[in-house]
Order: sequence, then C-alpha cells, then structure tokens
Amino acid sequence: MVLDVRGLTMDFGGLRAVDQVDLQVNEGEIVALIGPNGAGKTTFFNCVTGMYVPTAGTVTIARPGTDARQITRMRPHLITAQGLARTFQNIRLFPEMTVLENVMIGRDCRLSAGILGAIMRNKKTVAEEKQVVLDSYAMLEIVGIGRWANETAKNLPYGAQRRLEIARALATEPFLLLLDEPAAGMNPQETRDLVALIRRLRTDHQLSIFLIEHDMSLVMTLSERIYVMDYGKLIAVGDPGEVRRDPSVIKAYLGEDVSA
Amino acid sequence: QREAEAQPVRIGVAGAHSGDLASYGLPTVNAAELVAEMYNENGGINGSRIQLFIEDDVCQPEVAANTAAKLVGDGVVAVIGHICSGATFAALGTYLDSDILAISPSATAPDLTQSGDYPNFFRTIASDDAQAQMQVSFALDTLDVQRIAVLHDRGDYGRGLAENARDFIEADGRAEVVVFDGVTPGAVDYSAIIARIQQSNADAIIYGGYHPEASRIVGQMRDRGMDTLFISGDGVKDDTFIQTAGPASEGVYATGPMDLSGNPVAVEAAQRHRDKYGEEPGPFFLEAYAAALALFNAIEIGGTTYEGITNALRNNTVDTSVGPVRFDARGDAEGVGFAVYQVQNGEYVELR
Amino acid sequence: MNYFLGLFVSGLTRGSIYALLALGYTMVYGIIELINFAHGEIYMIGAFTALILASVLSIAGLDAISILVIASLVAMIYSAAYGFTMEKIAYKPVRNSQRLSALISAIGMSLFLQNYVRLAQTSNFLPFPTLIPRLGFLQQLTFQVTSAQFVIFVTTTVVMILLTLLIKFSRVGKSMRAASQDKTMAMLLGVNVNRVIALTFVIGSATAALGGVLISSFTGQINFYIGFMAGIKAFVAAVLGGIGSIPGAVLGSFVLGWTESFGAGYISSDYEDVFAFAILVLILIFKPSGLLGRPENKKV
Amino acid sequence: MSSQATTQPQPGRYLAYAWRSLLVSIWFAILTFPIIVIRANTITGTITWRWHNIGWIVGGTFVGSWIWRYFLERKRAGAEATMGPLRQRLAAARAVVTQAARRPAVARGGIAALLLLVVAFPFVGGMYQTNIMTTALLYVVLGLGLNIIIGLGGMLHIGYIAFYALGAYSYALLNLHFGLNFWLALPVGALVGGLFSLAIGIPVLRLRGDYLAIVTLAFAEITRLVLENWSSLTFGTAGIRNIPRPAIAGIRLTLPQTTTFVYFIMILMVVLTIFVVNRLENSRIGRQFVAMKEDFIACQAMGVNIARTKLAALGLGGMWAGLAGVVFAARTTFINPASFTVWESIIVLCTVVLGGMGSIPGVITGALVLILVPEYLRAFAQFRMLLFGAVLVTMMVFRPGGLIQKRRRAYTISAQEKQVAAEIGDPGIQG
Amino acid sequence: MLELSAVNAFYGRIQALKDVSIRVSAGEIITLIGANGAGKTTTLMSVSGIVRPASGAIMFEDRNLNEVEPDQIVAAGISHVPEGRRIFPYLTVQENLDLGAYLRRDRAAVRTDLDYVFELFPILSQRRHQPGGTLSGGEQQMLAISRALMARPRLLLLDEPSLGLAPLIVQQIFEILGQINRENGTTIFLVEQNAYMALRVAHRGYVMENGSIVLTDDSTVLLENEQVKSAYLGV
Ligand SMILES: Nc1ncnc2c1ncn2[C@@H]1O[C@H](COP(=O)(O)OP(=O)(O)OP(=O)(O)O)[C@@H](O)[C@H]1O
Ligand SMILES: Nc1ncnc2c1ncn2[C@@H]1O[C@H](COP(=O)(O)OP(=O)(O)OP(=O)(O)O)[C@@H](O)[C@H]1O
Ligand SMILES: [Mg+2]
Ligand SMILES: [Mg+2]
Repeated sequence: MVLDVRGLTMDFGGLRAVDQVDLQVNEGEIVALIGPNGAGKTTFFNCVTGMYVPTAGTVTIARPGTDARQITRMRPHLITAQGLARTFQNIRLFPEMTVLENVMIGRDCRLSAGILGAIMRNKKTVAEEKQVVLDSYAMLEIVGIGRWANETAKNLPYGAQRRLEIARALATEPFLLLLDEPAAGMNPQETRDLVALIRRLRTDHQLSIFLIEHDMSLVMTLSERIYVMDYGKLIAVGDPGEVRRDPSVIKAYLGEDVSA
Repeated sequence: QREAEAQPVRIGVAGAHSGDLASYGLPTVNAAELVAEMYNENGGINGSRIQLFIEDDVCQPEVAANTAAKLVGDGVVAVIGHICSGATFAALGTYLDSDILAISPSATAPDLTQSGDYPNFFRTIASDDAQAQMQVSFALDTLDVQRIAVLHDRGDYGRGLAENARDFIEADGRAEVVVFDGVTPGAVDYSAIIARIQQSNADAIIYGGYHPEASRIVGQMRDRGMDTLFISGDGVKDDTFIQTAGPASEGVYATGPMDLSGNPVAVEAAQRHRDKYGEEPGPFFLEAYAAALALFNAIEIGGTTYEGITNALRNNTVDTSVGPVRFDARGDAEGVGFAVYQVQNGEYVELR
Repeated sequence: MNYFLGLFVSGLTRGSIYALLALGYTMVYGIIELINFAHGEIYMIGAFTALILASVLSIAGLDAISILVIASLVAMIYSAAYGFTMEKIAYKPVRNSQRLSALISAIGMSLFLQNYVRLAQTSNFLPFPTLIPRLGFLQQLTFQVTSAQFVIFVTTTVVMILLTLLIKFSRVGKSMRAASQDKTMAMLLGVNVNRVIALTFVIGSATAALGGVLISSFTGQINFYIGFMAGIKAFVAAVLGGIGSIPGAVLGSFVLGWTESFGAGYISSDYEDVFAFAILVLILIFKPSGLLGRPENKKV
Repeated sequence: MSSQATTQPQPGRYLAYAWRSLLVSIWFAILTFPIIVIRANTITGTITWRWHNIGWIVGGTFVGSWIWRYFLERKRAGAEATMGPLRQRLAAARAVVTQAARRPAVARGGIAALLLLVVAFPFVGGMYQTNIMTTALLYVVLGLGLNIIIGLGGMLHIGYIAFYALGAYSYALLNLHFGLNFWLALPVGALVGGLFSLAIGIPVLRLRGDYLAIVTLAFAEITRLVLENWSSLTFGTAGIRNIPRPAIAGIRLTLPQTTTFVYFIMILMVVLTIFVVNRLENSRIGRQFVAMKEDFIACQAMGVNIARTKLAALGLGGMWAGLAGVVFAARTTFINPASFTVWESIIVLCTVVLGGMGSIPGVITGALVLILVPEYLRAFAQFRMLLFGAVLVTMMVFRPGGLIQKRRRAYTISAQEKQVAAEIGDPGIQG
Repeated sequence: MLELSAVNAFYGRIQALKDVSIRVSAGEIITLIGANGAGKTTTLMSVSGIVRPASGAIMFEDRNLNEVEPDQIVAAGISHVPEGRRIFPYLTVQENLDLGAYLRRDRAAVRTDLDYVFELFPILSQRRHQPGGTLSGGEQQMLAISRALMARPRLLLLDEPSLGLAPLIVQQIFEILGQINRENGTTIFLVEQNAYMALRVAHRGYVMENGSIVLTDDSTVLLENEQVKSAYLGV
C-alpha cells in the first residue's frame, strides 16, 4: 500500500468539505476519485499533499520497498521530497518561464548544488546542470511536448499546459502521482492519448496513480478502483463495473444516461 | 588687465536646492545672486565679473562630495556653502586638497572650526556651542529657571544645539534637564510632546531647530494655556516665525546675530530680496548675504589666490548684514556679536 | 488621567489626519494595486489651492465660513482634476505592464509635482490661514479639544461612512471591486473599467484635498514638501488596517496615531516614528494582511 | 486597428492630433491656473498675478501633448504584429550585431574596447566625472544586489538601503574604535549586511507583495532612526568623519589618485557582482528564485522550501549592500544618517525597475542612467528634480518593462540528445 | 446577427486567427470545435473586444465592433463566459451574480432571473454568501454560466462551459442551453471540447484547425462526417 488515508476530515469554518474519508492506493494501482462538483475531491488532494492542514485524520505513505511513514501536517515541499507529486485543477505553471525551465524546477528538488556550488561552478555542479537539462527534456518528450521546450509556458495551448503539469510532476521522481482533472479541456482524441500516456507512466516508471476526473470515458477505461464522494463523504468504492451500477452513484453523479 | 577682464571670478554656491531641506538652501542662492549682481553692476571685482556656479547637494554627504568635485572641476576659487554640517564635512576635504575655501552661512557643527582640520573653512554663523552657551547662561542667569526641557528637531543643526545646551546645563548644576527629546519635522501634531512638557513642570524650553516646527510647538502650547518660557536660536530668530506663530510668539526668546534691525545692510538686503524675488527672504539669508559680502571683499583685497583670500578674510573687517565681520584663525566670525532677542509686540527686540 | 486623556486626544487627531489621506490611498490601491506615491502630493496641491484661494477671497472681503466652504470645494475639484490627469498621463499607459512600472511612474509623478509647486510658488513655509471657526461648545469639555481637531475627527468619520456605503452597496462600488479583481472580466460584464478607475482617482483625490485644507488649518503652515512624509504615514496606516479596506484604513490610522502619541508621551518622542513602524511590523507579523484586510484566498 | 490607422489619410490624422492637443493645452491651462498664475504670500498678505505663465503652459502642453500622442501611437502600433520598415531594418541590424558578437574575434574586440574605455575613463574624464561614475558604480552594485531580491526573488523590498547603511557604519565604527582597515572591513560589511537582511527576513516570511514592501520600508526607517538617535554609539546626526580612504600600505595617494583608486575598486567590485549574480541566475538556486516569484504554491508542490529560498535571496542581496556600504564610507570619508533615507531605497528600486527587472545589463544601464541623468541635469539648475520626475514617468510609459528587458534563457539540446530523449518518450503521442 | 469576415488576429508575432469567417443568425445555436490551440478562445475574445483583430471585420447587427470598447459590446447585447471561469474571487456568489446584471435596470426581472439560476443550480444558492474564490472548480463554472445568464444577452458566447463539470451537470447544462434558446430566443455561440454534446444541441457547427475554419455544416451532417468523428468525437 503506497497511500493510506484514515478518517480524513477538513472543515472550512462551518462547512465540512471532507468528512471522515478512508482511502487506500496500492502499489502500481490506478485509482480514481469521482463525485459531484463541490464534493470535496480537490480538498482531499490538498490535505494529502500538505496544501491544507486537515482538521482530523492521518495520511501515511510508503515508497515501495520502504517503511510506511506519516505525513500528516507535513509541509508541502517535504511531502514532495517524500515522493508524492501532483498537478493542479486550475493549472498552475510558472507562466513566464520556459517550458523546459518549468520541468527543471520540478527536477531541482532531487539535486544538491547550493549557493557556493552555483558561484564556483565546480565540476559536480556543471555535470548536474547538464544532466538536469537532459532529464527535463526527456520528461517533455515523455508527455509529448518536446518541441515546445523553449516556449514561454503561458503561451502554450490549454491541453499542452496540462501535459506540462504532468511532466513537471514526473520530474520530482514520485512513486505516487496525483492528477486533478487531467483531461479537462481535452477533446476525446486527446483524452485517448492521455489514457495511453498514463498507462505508460505506470509501467515505465513504476508509478501508482491517483486521479480526479469528470470524464467518465477516461475514468472507466483507466482506473482499477474508484472511490465516489458526495458532500465530503465516501458513498461508494469498487471497480468500474460496480460503481457504474451503484444506484447511489447514478443518482448523485452519473445520471441515467452514461455515454461512455 | 585685459586678461583679468576676460576671466571671471568663479564662485561656487552649494547647498540643498531640492528635497525636504531646499527651503534652507535656496535663500543662500538668492543671497549670492543678489550680492554678485551688485558687484557685477559696479564693474565686478577688480574688473572681473563674478560668475556663480550653483550646485545642489540635497544636504547629503555623498552628493556633496560629488558637488565639490564638480566645483573643483569648474575652477571655482571659493564656495559659499554648504548648508548642512554633514554635507560640509564631506565636501571640505576635496576643497582643501584643491586650495579652495568654503564659507558657510549655516553649518554650525563645532568641529568644523574647532578640530583644526579645515583651515579652508569659514562661517558667518555662530557654532552650536557658542549659541547654546548663550542660551543656557541667559536661562540660568537672567531668567533664573530651574527645570528646563531641551527639544530639538533631530536635524544636525538642531540636535547639535540641543546636545550642547544639555551638556552646559548639566555641567552648571543650577538647573535640571527634565526632558530631552526630539520632534519630527513635518509631523502633523506635536501635542504629545507638549503634554509631556506640561507634565514635567518645566519652566522653560530650549529648542534647537527651525521656525516652522517652533511656531507650531509654541502655538499649541499657548493654546493649552501653558506659559512655559521658550528659548531658541537663530533658526527661529526670523520674522516668518512671528508671522506664522502670530500672537503665540509674544515673549519667545531667541539668540541671533546682534543688531540686525538697525543694520542698514540687512535692511537693504531684505528689501532687494523682496524687489527681485517678490517674497520675504528665507532662513540663513542674512548670513549668506554676509558670507558673500565678506568673500567678495576679501577677493577684492587679496586677489583670487587661496592665500590671498584667506588672509584677507582673517585680517579685514567688513560691514555685513550680520554686523561687522572678521574671521578668527579657526574660521569663526569674530565681531558677529550674538544677542538675545525677545518677541515684543510682534517684533524681535534685542534685550540689554 | 488628564495626561492620558491629552495623549488620547492627540492620538485621535493624528489618526484622523492620517485617515483622511489613507482613505484615498486605500481606494486607489484597492482598484489598481498601485502604491500611489503621488497621493501625498495631491494633498499638498489641495492645500496650496485652498491657500491661494483663501488669500484671494479674503482680499475680496468674504467672511471666514464662506472662505472655508469655497476654498475646500474648489480645492477638492482641483485636486480631483489633478488626480484624474495624473492617472491618464502616468498610470493608464502602464496599466497592463508589470506592476512596478506604475510604482516608478508614481514616484516620478510625486517628484514632479513637488518641484512644480516649489518652482511656481515658493520653497518656504507659508502660514496657512485659520479657516476653521471656533466652536463654543468645545470649551466646556474637561479636556482640551480644539475646533480643528473636532472638525477633522468628524469629517474623517463622515467620509469613512460615506465611502464604505459607496463601495459596499452602490452599483459603482460593486463595479470598483469587480474591476479591482479582474479588469478583463469586469469589461466582459459591461463595466467601463477606464471610467471606474478614473472615478476612483477623482474620489480619492478629492478626499485628499479635503484633508489638505483641514489639516493645514490645524498645522497652520504648508510648504511643497508636506505631502511626502504624510503620504508615507498614510500608506503605513492603510497597510496596517488592511490595504483596500475603507474601515481598515481608518482603524489603522487611529492605531498609528495612538501608538505615536502614547509612545511620544510615555517614552520618547525621538523614537516616535520608530514606534509607528514597529507597531506596523508587529501587527503584520501576527496578521499578515492587516487588521481588517481580507485574508489571502488560499484555495488551490 | 493598424489597418484603420493606415487607411486614414495622414493630414486628417495630424489635424485630429492638433485638435486634441489644443483641448489638452486648454485643460492644462485651467488645471495649473491657481498654482502657476497666482502667487499668494500669506506672510506679507500680498498676491501676485503672473499672467504670462499661462502662455508657457498653453504653448508647452500643446507641443508636449502632440509629441506624447505621436509616440504613444507609435508604441501601440509597435506592439502589433506588422512591423514598419524602419523597425524591420532595426531588427535586421540588431540581428547582424548579435550575430557578429557571437564571433569570438568580434566579441574579444568588443571586450577589449570596453576594457580600454573603462581603464581610460578616470584619466580622460577628470576628478568630477570619475567621482560621479564611482557613485554610479556603487548604485550598479546596489541595483544588482537588490535585483537578486526583487528581480529574481520577486520580493518587493524598499528598505534595501538599510544594509548599505549598516555596511558603512560597520566600517566607520570598527575603524574608529579598533582601527580596522578598509580591506578587512569589506568582508565584515558584507557579513553584517547579509546577516541583518536575514534577521529581518525571518519575521516577515509570511508576507507577500506590498505588505512586504511596507515592512521592509519600516525596517529601514527604524534602522535610520536608531542610527540617528543612538548618539552614544553612532554619533547621531553629527555623523562620523575622517574615515580613512582605501589605501595601499606604505603609499601616500593624493586626492585625485585616491579617487581613481576607488573608481578601480568599484570596477572590480562590479565585475565580481556581475560574475556572481550571473552564475546564480543560471543555477538551480536562481531558477528557484524565479519560480517562487511566479507561483508560490506550485513552487512548494515542486518540493522547493520557500522559507529557505526566500532567505537565501534576502541574505545574498543584503551582502552586496553591506559591501557597497563599506566603499561608500571610505569614499566620502564622512557618513551620517542623512545618506540613508527612504528616498535612497527608492532610487535603488528605480534602477532595478527602470533598467529591466531581472536583467543584469538592464540593471547596470538603469543605475548608470538614474545616477548620471540627475548629475547631467545639473545644467538645468532649479528644474533638475522636476525634469528627473518627468523622465521617470516618461521612461515608464514608453518602456514599461525597463530599458533592457530580461529574456528567459533558451537551452540548446543537441539532435543526438533529442534522439535519446525521444526514444524514452513515445513518438506515437506527440501532438 | 453576428458575422466575422476574414478576421486575422495576432499575439505578438504568432498568428492565432487566419481569415476566419463565421456567421451566426438570430435564434441559432452554433458551435465551434477544434483541437487544443486551434484558436477557438481567440475567436470569442475578438468578438467581445478583448483581442483586437489586425484585419477583417466583426459585425453585430450592422454595427462594426472592431473599434468598440468591450463594455459597449456587452451593452449591445453580447455576453461572454470566458475560458477559465474568471470568477471574482473576493466577491460573494451573490455579488458575482449581481455584476452579471450590471447593465440592467429592470430590477424586478433581475430578481426573477436570480431565482431562476438558483433553481438551475441549487448549490449556488447554498453557497450564496461564500466568496467566489473558495468555490470548487465545478461550482465556479456554474457561477460563471449563471452570471452570463443574468445579463439576459441576445447573443451568448460560451467557452467550454462543460469544463470540469460532473456528467450529470453537463447534461443539464446542455439541456438548459437548448431551453433558453428555444424559450427566450437567445442566440448561442458555443465553443466546446465535448464535441458530441455540442453538436447535438447546436444547429450548425464550424471546425477550426490551426487558426483557420476548415469545415462548416449543419451539425447533423458534421456528426456523421468521418473526419470529425475520428478527430473530435473519439469514435
Ligand atoms: N478555502 C475554502 N474556504 C471555504 N470553502 C471552501 C474552500 N475550499 C473549498 N471549499 C468548499 O469546499 C467544497 C469542496 O470543494 P472542492 O474544491 O474540494 O470540490 P471538488 O470535489 O474538487 O469539486 P470539483 O469537481 O467541482 O472541482 C466546495 O463546496 C467549496 O466551496
Ligand atoms: N496570450 C497569448 N500569447 C501568445 N500566444 C497565445 C496567447 N494566447 C493564445 N496563444 C496562442 O494562440 C493559439 C490559439 O489559442 P486559443 O487559446 O485561441 O486556442 P483554443 O482553440 O481556445 O485552445 P484550447 O482548446 O486549448 O482552449 C495557440 O497556439 C496559443 O498558443
Ligand atoms: Mg476539484
Ligand atoms: Mg480555449
């Protein structure tokens, strides 16, 4: 088990956005979290990645082959260092930096060069710098936006920006990747490419993937397990088939006619 | 003879001409212009026209250093200025190195003359300690006060005066300094410090600073019905003070150069200022006017060499707008008698 | 006790004075996120206009009250015009550039206006006529309050209430708030953003001019430089209260005023400004967006 | 819009200009009327009417507004895609120049020429020119230092001059009491500047944007006020004088010689600063600074320790100010708190923004322009600061991004490396 | 009603629109589909005056909009739900909606419209006094649509209204679009990634590639077009 969340609760003033959620992701698994708008999915992500400090509950992670450790209340950059990486629902790139530099920032947390190294530019730093450029470029190629490497990030079309977010997250060498609505703003063809990409990421990089999505075609084809939230609470868990048939899910979320 | 006519006498005028202290620097420019004009209309100094090089130092040391270098480059023989003591310190080294003398209407730091480091420095204003000494003896001997509040405006002129006054009072022992504090120039309200003075039961205030703040402090004090005596220096001994403070100014004491109201040079200077610039002269105008007169006179006598001018300044007495002036070996003006004035019926009246 | 009360009143006066300036500051900041360094200069120009007008009118032989009213009104109109013009020349062309460009532009404007008045008028202090009449009932209070202090305090309160109502509830106010958060979107909803910004400058500048007239009657003298320090203090007050918030600006001003006067009264007036800046730092450390400022929206 | 503009007949456009300019000049005549025409002297109770001034205003604003409008229009047109023939030629010329500059011979020649200019300057320019150039160089160092904090780190800092003050006072006081010499004072000043910058950085880590700006301003003012009021330590407003100039052991220098000497010290310091800042900028740390400025939340999510990065920027920035402060004290030989007002911080800020935030050549140009312009405006005497203000506004309106704008570095990746990378990625999904 | 003829638009040196011509008749729903970066958003932005075309004309009911200020365009009856929602983060939901009706004077009708959108999206009425910035992504999208509806436009421009919405809500949104088109006669210009749904509700469609219109027809025809099917419908 790479992620184990127990009893996670998050309050905003009087509003309970996440309510006693238990959730697990196993090694190598692709897990989806779905639910109506405002159900608390993004908030749940934010609690796991340290952006919000949860009101209650624990978050435990374990990099495959190592011991589990608690990351509740840890600061976000430390959580990233532990091997969790995420993308944002409302894209948050470094808009004025180039595409390549965006990825390099992600890569940087795995480097060691400090201020002195930067000024002296010793052998080690130079080698490291060169490697960063190459690694980062490789990430761009993985998600298929290598040709935009020196473009300013904000000028990329929406879909490419989403991919850049994924590349940047990958660069931090995570073992668990959290994607918040990766397919939003993509057309069906692009969504299919994305599905292929995510599958490949799992196999090539030994990743576990945990994603939020409203595009049912993606969710149903990709995920092995699906959690469903409504009003902050889990209302269903299961494989795609089970969830699709679950009456409470149909009522709260899918509607009668699911064209997927 | 021809040569000399073609070559103007170059004189620098340096001080704060912009920024918050501009109002203390610009009157000096006017004074220098008036005196130079007067000379030039009468054929210049020994046939040479006076040419002024007016340079702004914003009262900042590092700018003053540049200003000084600029004036040296311009080939001036002497400088009227600078205005602030700090800027003067920073500039004097450069002048000394180039055999240029400076004559300031307003730099009052005692060290400028007393340290002996700057033989090229002269001033037409008393140093802080001289004025402070006079204020303190007046307060102790004549007014016989026991509790004194010493205030200043935190500038180098005001604080210098105030610190000297405090030291004299403490050394004397007859009176006690009950408050020693600074006010912020340009602050909107002074009632807090006034309340504190009231609380301290001070008999008198010795204030180091200029008239804008002084008039407001006095005004607010009288508004509260306080009759604490107010003693200040030449920064306040200015008719503008009486006009701004109005009736509250009655009874205020200020030290300043002796014998000005009856001094024909001063009267004429003020009149010429009004004629040319359409307003009353500002702070240090008379001192600057005196500096210009003394300097030009010295050049007339001693020529344009450094030795010539400095000797002439030290050995001749000139009638100026601050009285007959001659400089002692250190550069302080002898003969500028200082006197205590009091505002009586809307004007400064010399006491004794 | 009287001593304490005296300091309290002194702080209140300072506070009201800062507030009259901080209100305009905070409005302008609220809408274009610009630290309008030249705001203090607008206040100074208001004071000069009033002084000039009052001199002309008093030679013409008008009575004190009419002079006060006319001089204030004209000063407000003129300052508003200056604010309007300044926005058109110096801020509008840089509105879509990086924010700091506008800040530098504002600094340039501030220098320009200072020297403009210095050259056209004088560098010396000029006595400002006492325009505020004596109010008899104030004499009966046990502690000292001058008419000027009273009028300044009342004006500040009234202006604050009016501006709060304007911004919170009026249509114009809503469009101001919308424009401050997203100009493009505001346009897409039919808000004439240029006009809204100009209007903000006009209102802010008129408030500053009103401050200029009242404060100068209280301090009794003006010169071309009075705007600079006052501007910085008003800025501090606005930030202290939470920049962008109208009641915040007033609260911040009072906190600042009291800190200064109690600090000066009980400790040392030498360090008065140190107390002012220290309280600012202290409050911001514990409340990073000021006393009444809106907290950062941390939604990710 | 460009099509509209070009189809309109030229004379009509100029007539429209003239009409607008006339309106503007009338507006300004009314606007400036009380201040420009009437002078009230409340001391003497007199009023002077100066009607002739109106003429100046109307004439001046008419011409001014015409020129202003003309250039604004050009700027707007320039922003659009279609480039005029002149601009195209300019761009072509620039391309040729940059192309040439890449050639090692030309580059070497250029550097040699620059070096010659720099070395010859004090001997050709004389003491005054050398002096103001030294001042300008001090501001180059300050500007580059502040650029680390603002341009790279995105923290709006308007209290930078405090560290400069501390550097200066460290040297002055240590020299006064312990006879510390200039050369030893340099590292001490840098250390003091950097540490102090860190110390005030810690409490304000949570603040952003203008809140940070005002707090830094507050700290700087507190520093200055303490220097002013703590007379027993700092000698207060009276200042400290007779601070020794930089010296070489055993050699006595005349004043012009020391001036030249200090100039060269500053040249070296500028070179060192450029070297360090340039390397920082193109390193992991520099990247993190910029990222932090752009999106603070995403930056955290990428594993960047915001607190540490911010402090690194502050500390590095503060060091340069401390260093420059030592030279400053040694150069003027006299310091007092009057040199370290808010206004000085603002000037340094201006050099950074005016030059082009984050761009090293930009900041250098900005500092040179900002310090040299007011010096050369001395010819205008009374109008100096008025013009300076106008220059600031005009520059920002016409070049809001600064004189030389920052360009993000482009990385080159060789074809072979691309090949390798592409094999890792799946060519099938390349959009 | 709206006609773009040979519109070209640039971002700096990048040409985003190449000779784009689109015609929308009154009472119609048309949809514009295309890949990421095709220029759909730019097209809408040029209609509402945020992006200025370098050449070509945009006519709205015989009025050339090329030089008209955005707020005047709104006043003419065009309302735009932009990409990225652009909710005013510090205004409450209620205030955001009020601003939608900024130019309207008919208070009573505004109130009924308010009730109407709250009925459409009950969650918004629950969140009524919450700052817009704290809403979830989908809630913000609902708010953005509602805000545009509050203007009672004659022409509604929608940029990817279904983005980030739950399937149930997506269906609902498209139903609503059909409904207001039928009942109020509102003309709708819809940009969508969800081409299937969009073409089902629209009368006509345009397909855009790299800044140019490459195909246009009735939507029923487009739905059967092989090219469209493979590229945009994912079948
Ligand atoms: N910072 C906050 N302050 C107050 N309320 C918040 C905050 N963040 C989120 N909420 C509320 O919490 C609820 C859950 O929000 P969240 O963003 O987690 O939803 P979501 O499941 O991601 O929805 P969507 O699918 O629309 O993105 C929403 O109703 C939202 O309004
Ligand atoms: N501000 C900008 N500066 C430079 N280029 C831009 C800018 N905005 C968009 N572009 C470019 O213009 C082209 C068209 O962009 P547009 O946003 O209109 O596409 P779109 O069809 O809406 O795409 P998406 O489906 O991703 O929203 C893209 O290539 C994009 O990179
Ligand atoms: Mg969400
Ligand atoms: Mg788009």
